[in-house]
Amino acid sequence: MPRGQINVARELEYLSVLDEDGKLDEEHAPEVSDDDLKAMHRAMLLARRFDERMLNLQRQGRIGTFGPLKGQEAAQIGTVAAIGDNDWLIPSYRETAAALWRGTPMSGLLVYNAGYNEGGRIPDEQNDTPIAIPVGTQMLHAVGVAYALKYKGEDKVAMTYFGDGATSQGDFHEAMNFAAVYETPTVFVCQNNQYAISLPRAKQTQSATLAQKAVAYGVPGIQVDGNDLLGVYAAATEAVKRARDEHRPTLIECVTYRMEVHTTADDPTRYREDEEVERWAKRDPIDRIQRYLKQRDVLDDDAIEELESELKEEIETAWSQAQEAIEKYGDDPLHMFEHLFAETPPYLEEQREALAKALEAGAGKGTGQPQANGEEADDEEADEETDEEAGENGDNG
Amino acid sequence: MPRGQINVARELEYLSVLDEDGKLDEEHAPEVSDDDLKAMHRAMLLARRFDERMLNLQRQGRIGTFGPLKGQEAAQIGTVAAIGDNDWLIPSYRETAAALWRGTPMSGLLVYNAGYNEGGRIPDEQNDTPIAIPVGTQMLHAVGVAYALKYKGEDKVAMTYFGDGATSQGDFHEAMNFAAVYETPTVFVCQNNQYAISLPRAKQTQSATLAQKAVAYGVPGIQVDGNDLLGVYAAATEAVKRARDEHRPTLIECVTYRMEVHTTADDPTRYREDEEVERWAKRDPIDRIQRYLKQRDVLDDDAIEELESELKEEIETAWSQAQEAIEKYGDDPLHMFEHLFAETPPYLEEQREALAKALEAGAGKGTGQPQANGEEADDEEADEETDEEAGENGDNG
Amino acid sequence: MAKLTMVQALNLAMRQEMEKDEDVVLLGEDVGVDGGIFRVTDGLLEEFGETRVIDTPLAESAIVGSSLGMALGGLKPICEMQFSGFSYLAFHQFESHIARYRWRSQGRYGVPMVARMPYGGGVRALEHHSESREVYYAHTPGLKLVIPSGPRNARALLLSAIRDPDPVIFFEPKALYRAVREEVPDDEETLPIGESRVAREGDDITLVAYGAMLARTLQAAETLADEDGVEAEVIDLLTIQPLDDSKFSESVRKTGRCVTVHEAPRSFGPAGEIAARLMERSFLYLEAPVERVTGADIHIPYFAREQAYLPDAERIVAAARRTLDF
Amino acid sequence: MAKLTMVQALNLAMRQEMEKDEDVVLLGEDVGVDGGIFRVTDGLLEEFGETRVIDTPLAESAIVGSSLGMALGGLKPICEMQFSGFSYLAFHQFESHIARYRWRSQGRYGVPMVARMPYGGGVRALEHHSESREVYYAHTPGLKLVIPSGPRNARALLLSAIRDPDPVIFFEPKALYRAVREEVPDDEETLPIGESRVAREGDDITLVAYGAMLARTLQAAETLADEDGVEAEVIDLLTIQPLDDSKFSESVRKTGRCVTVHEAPRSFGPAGEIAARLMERSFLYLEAPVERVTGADIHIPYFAREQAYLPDAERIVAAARRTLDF
Ligand SMILES: Cc1ncc(C[n+]2csc(CCOP(=O)(O)OP(=O)(O)O)c2C)c(N)n1
Ligand SMILES: Cc1ncc(C[n+]2csc(CCOP(=O)(O)OP(=O)(O)O)c2C)c(N)n1
Ligand SMILES: [Mg+2]
Ligand SMILES: [Mg+2]
Repeated sequence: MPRGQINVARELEYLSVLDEDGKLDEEHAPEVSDDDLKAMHRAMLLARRFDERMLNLQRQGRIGTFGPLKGQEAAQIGTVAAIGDNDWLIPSYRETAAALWRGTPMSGLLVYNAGYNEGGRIPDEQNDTPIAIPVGTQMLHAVGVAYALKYKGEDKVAMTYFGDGATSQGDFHEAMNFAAVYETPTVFVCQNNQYAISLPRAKQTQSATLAQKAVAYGVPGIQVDGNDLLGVYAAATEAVKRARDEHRPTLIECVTYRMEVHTTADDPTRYREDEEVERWAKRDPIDRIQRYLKQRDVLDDDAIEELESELKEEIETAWSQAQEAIEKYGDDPLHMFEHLFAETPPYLEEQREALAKALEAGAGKGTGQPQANGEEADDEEADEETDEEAGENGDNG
Repeated sequence: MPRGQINVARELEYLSVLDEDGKLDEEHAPEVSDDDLKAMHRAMLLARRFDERMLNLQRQGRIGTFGPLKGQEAAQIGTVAAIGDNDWLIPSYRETAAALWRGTPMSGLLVYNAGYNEGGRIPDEQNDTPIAIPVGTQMLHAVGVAYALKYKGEDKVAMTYFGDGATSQGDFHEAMNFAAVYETPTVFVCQNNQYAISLPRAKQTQSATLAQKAVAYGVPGIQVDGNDLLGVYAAATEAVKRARDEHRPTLIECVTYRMEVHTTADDPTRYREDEEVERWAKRDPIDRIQRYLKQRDVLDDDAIEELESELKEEIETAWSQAQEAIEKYGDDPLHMFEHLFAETPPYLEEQREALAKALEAGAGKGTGQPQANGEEADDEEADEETDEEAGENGDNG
Repeated sequence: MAKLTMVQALNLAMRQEMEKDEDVVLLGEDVGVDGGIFRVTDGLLEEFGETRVIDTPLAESAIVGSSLGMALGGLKPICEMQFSGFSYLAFHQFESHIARYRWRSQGRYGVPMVARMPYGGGVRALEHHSESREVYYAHTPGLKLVIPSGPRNARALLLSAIRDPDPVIFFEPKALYRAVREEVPDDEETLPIGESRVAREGDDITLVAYGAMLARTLQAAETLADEDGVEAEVIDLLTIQPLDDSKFSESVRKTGRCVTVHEAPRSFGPAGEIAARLMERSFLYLEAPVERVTGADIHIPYFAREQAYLPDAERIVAAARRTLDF
Repeated sequence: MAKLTMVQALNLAMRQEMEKDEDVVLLGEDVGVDGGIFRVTDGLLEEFGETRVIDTPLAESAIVGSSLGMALGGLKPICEMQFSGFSYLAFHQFESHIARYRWRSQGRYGVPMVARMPYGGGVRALEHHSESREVYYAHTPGLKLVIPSGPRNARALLLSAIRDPDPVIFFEPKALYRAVREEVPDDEETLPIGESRVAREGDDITLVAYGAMLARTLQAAETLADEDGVEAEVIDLLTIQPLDDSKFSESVRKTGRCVTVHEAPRSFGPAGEIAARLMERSFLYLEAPVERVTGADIHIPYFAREQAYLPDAERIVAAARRTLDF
């Protein structure tokens, strides 16, 4: 046949199990106990409440810029719940739900977001990597980790998270390709939350799905309803098994939605309609699984109410701990010299001492820096102010 | 349907028109006049002979390292012949055939390969970019050029070349994606010559074809027999038309073979069997089109003989011109300061003067540099020498 | 004439030039609908449409590499890196192509593009959002590197950068984006790339700074005047590459003493180059070693501690006093 | 003890450590079947198999980024960039991750990896194959940068680099790959990272060099001795970051005069840092400005002219004489 189609779709699928009307597809439902489902539901709710609390702390100026996860709880918990405690997690910067599931203390996250490096330390028993901010660059680390796991004959997998925007980065391409070529036990989880800051998914790439990018590497790809905990969990469980048993990577696209700002420095009204946000609110992943669990009598309103107050207390305890830590760390600016190298070399000791002296003498308060929105810039229009605030430190995250 | 296949193959095809046994597929044969075919055949033969001559000059130490194209003549001429004089060509470093077709003088290429920057200048009337050595990075330039062409309403396209190895680079991914998103008139030509230096195609990526990488960007992909001039020309003509009329990019994979060394610093016996090379020799693209043209009485042995001597003369004339130029340029080491900026700034003038003085006083001959394979290193085993020569300046290219 | 912030002044430079020159296009992440995450490109999409103000996919190398292509094709692209800390994803395009294209093509192709990027600390941002790595660009032959210090010179230098026939890296001190307002003339105004300026005159010591460090250095000069009766001359570099060494060398010939200031890490930082130039140009006038007030050889800490890391007037004053007492 | 070229010495370092330590793996383009394009990894695939000697797809960022991951997973990867001129495709992995991982994780994860790459001119190679851009790495906090000058110290430093708990960039002067042979002990030998050495003693002037420029500098010292009766002390830096400023500062306290030599472009190059350190450490001893013999602020020309670009003994001698005559 001198001309014909090349067939590549064999391993490219879509999946949805519990749809937004609460209809369950029995055939494709994952095997999962009620207790496990309760745990996942709890984790989703905790993440939501913690997120809300952080937003509120940020608005009070108690912590800095961060990227809320609201709306992505199923995408994160459905995937992270599919790996074991000894497996590896290589996140980007929005995976608060996954981090909490793994055991990262909320207090640590708060300390991190209050601008102290100490908060970035992952507890020793967790095989997680710290928050990675340069978009799309951390998946390569997951490939290397997975290579090492396989090399050492450890029966572990590496799961890595990234967004729809990240799929446009060259490093995404290189990571997928390396994972496929080396046959590493890596699971690639793309949380397609429809936006990369202001850029909608449709302008990020012309491919109809993100999942189909797997075709470029000869690996399986699956697009799953990312607000459907059961669907996500089913897809992730398969992918993890494939990684563990066959050392083959998978690309999972979780179709979800960022219901909040990109980061606390962002103003989404500039680029999306309220109506769209409302439409997605109806597909809220927590509502969906909650309805299902109530339907199945695994949960009821009382249990949820009790859970809510339990979570609230946990969060407030964490914030108290964080505040204590922050107070302590605040006294130690020279901590900035720690941990650059295994052993701090003499030239850095010298620089530390020099800075210590300067700080003692009164330096370190930014003397001479004109203040943002200070005297000279205060003749601003009122309506401009909001914008300026939004743009103050950029939509970083 | 809660689970199913995602169909993406609609625009993914393979193509072959004139097969290695000389069988023509009339249905898919491109429309092309005998004169045009003769011109393409001539260009292929010129490239082959020029390549041989360069190899021979390199072995004599008259020019430096370069990457021969032997075997890839159809892939290059079949594609470049599909664009017009005013279209743009953004090559990598092995596109000698395409460059000659476009009008780049052989003498310029020889001067370049003799180590003089002056040889890199593209004649003013040609919309070609200079040789790009960092693998996989130039396709982005083609996307930008194509954007500009479309922006200015010029009815032109940009064609860019790269190898199988280049498809693993992040920049390939980013270029394909940008081209698709911006709908630029770009034609991506991948010369899959089976190797990236020593790495065989099968280890470069796990995808069954390179063409299918187009699926990731929602653009058409086609895999064509790259030693089949007619097939390549047909695929390229279609892609150029799509670019011109619809502003849509295409990925063309030309399946071909590098019949020579990667570069003159390479020793292919380290990584491939003679038997494989012989097998591909039977698929020689020049033989194939020559047989076909003879069959159709467009060419005969006399005409070919005449052509051969014509080409030989052209090549020798070019070499004479190149030698003259080299002699002239050799007297002007300070030329190195030219063309960094539109206007040479004062600090560079100063540095130029300082160097001029130093050179006058006898500097610039590398005094003090231990000589490679010099006295101290000459107790080498004889059989090691070959390797060392091969490795002398790396397989650069 | 209006009192503008640096954000507004930069916006003005681009708007006016885009009105005049159709070949000027903008591209980058969120530069269109969102108006840039710092709002530097605010309103330009509305005015010039989406073929001229391009919201790109998230890929720095592509933004920079396709900008180069656009320049080859006859446009004058201004691309934005959201933060200089993300420009390294495109570093090979800068080093291996943009800095070399005119040279490689032996004058056939110029690359009249500008790469704008906010740099530096002081806005309580996250990791990668506060670095100063101007040396990477300053050390790369074929690139120019400009760092303004206020709204008015930012506007004038950006305009020059856009019109420059060669590639210009334009570092914007993000700490100054909205910190001050300054009168900026309505009519276009340019400043030559490659010229520093005397920001304050004085005979006793020379202070060299640029970007967000300039204000802190000027404050230090005031303190020295008030408390020590010492008149410092302050040089604002404005362009880092090509480095204008005439003004600070001359100044040191007068003062005999010099302190250089930058946020970038100390070792192999810009102050080293200044020290070397002073050796070469004003050695016999030096009465004391050139002191460096810089970031330490570490990463700038997360925001709670960034002010402790950044040079400030206190440290500059202390260094000046040491130098004066030498 | 055998007389080895630098290529063989580097090979020996890796082979011996791989025999001892299973966690050491190699990866890069053509490092396996081909034995590396300069044959530095020759024979290692045969000895250690393809899970330890990995021929990668063509993607520098992936090589470097996955090396980091391997290090997190408990391995000690040695990755090769085919030429330093292609390492910029991975520059963000170096700057934004490798240099920061221990710090970001607050000590939880170290990155015991080595990135080997040939750098510098002198082998008549093509564009991008002859650059010296050591500053990019030297200026990045969190990275160490080593540049050996001969077979024996190359072997000893590479061994130290492999064992270092932190990431080491290892620049190999490709002009020296096969230029000389030197006795290299069979038994393992290390040299501390961060220590320079006195390569030649002398009292009259200090010459500072490293990598391929060392031999040229030593030759210059011989010429100065023969023709001028001047005894130059030559310092071989060996490590660029952290820069050992003790030996050259001490030397200058003795000689009062100094010339620094590098192939890298002049502006914002390593010599600037050396000048600044000398100001700080030995100002009162300086009898003449520190002269710089360096590459110009241009790209190294194509190979026909590269020797005219590279500093050589003639230029070093001339600079030394100017400094002595100052
Ligand atoms: C390399 C890089 N470029 C730019 C940024 C600034 N930035 C932070 S998040 C973001 C959008 C990311 O979008 P996506 O990958 O979809 O993830 P999401 O934020 O939606 O979770 C951008 C552009 C960055 N952090 N890193
Ligand atoms: C970024 C980069 N990395 C490495 C090299 C060294 N190198 C030159 S050619 C080549 C292989 C390229 O393979 P392919 O893309 O298939 O093109 P081919 O040489 O086969 O035409 C390599 C690794 C380079 N030039 N650029
Ligand atoms: Mg997103
Ligand atoms: Mg190839």
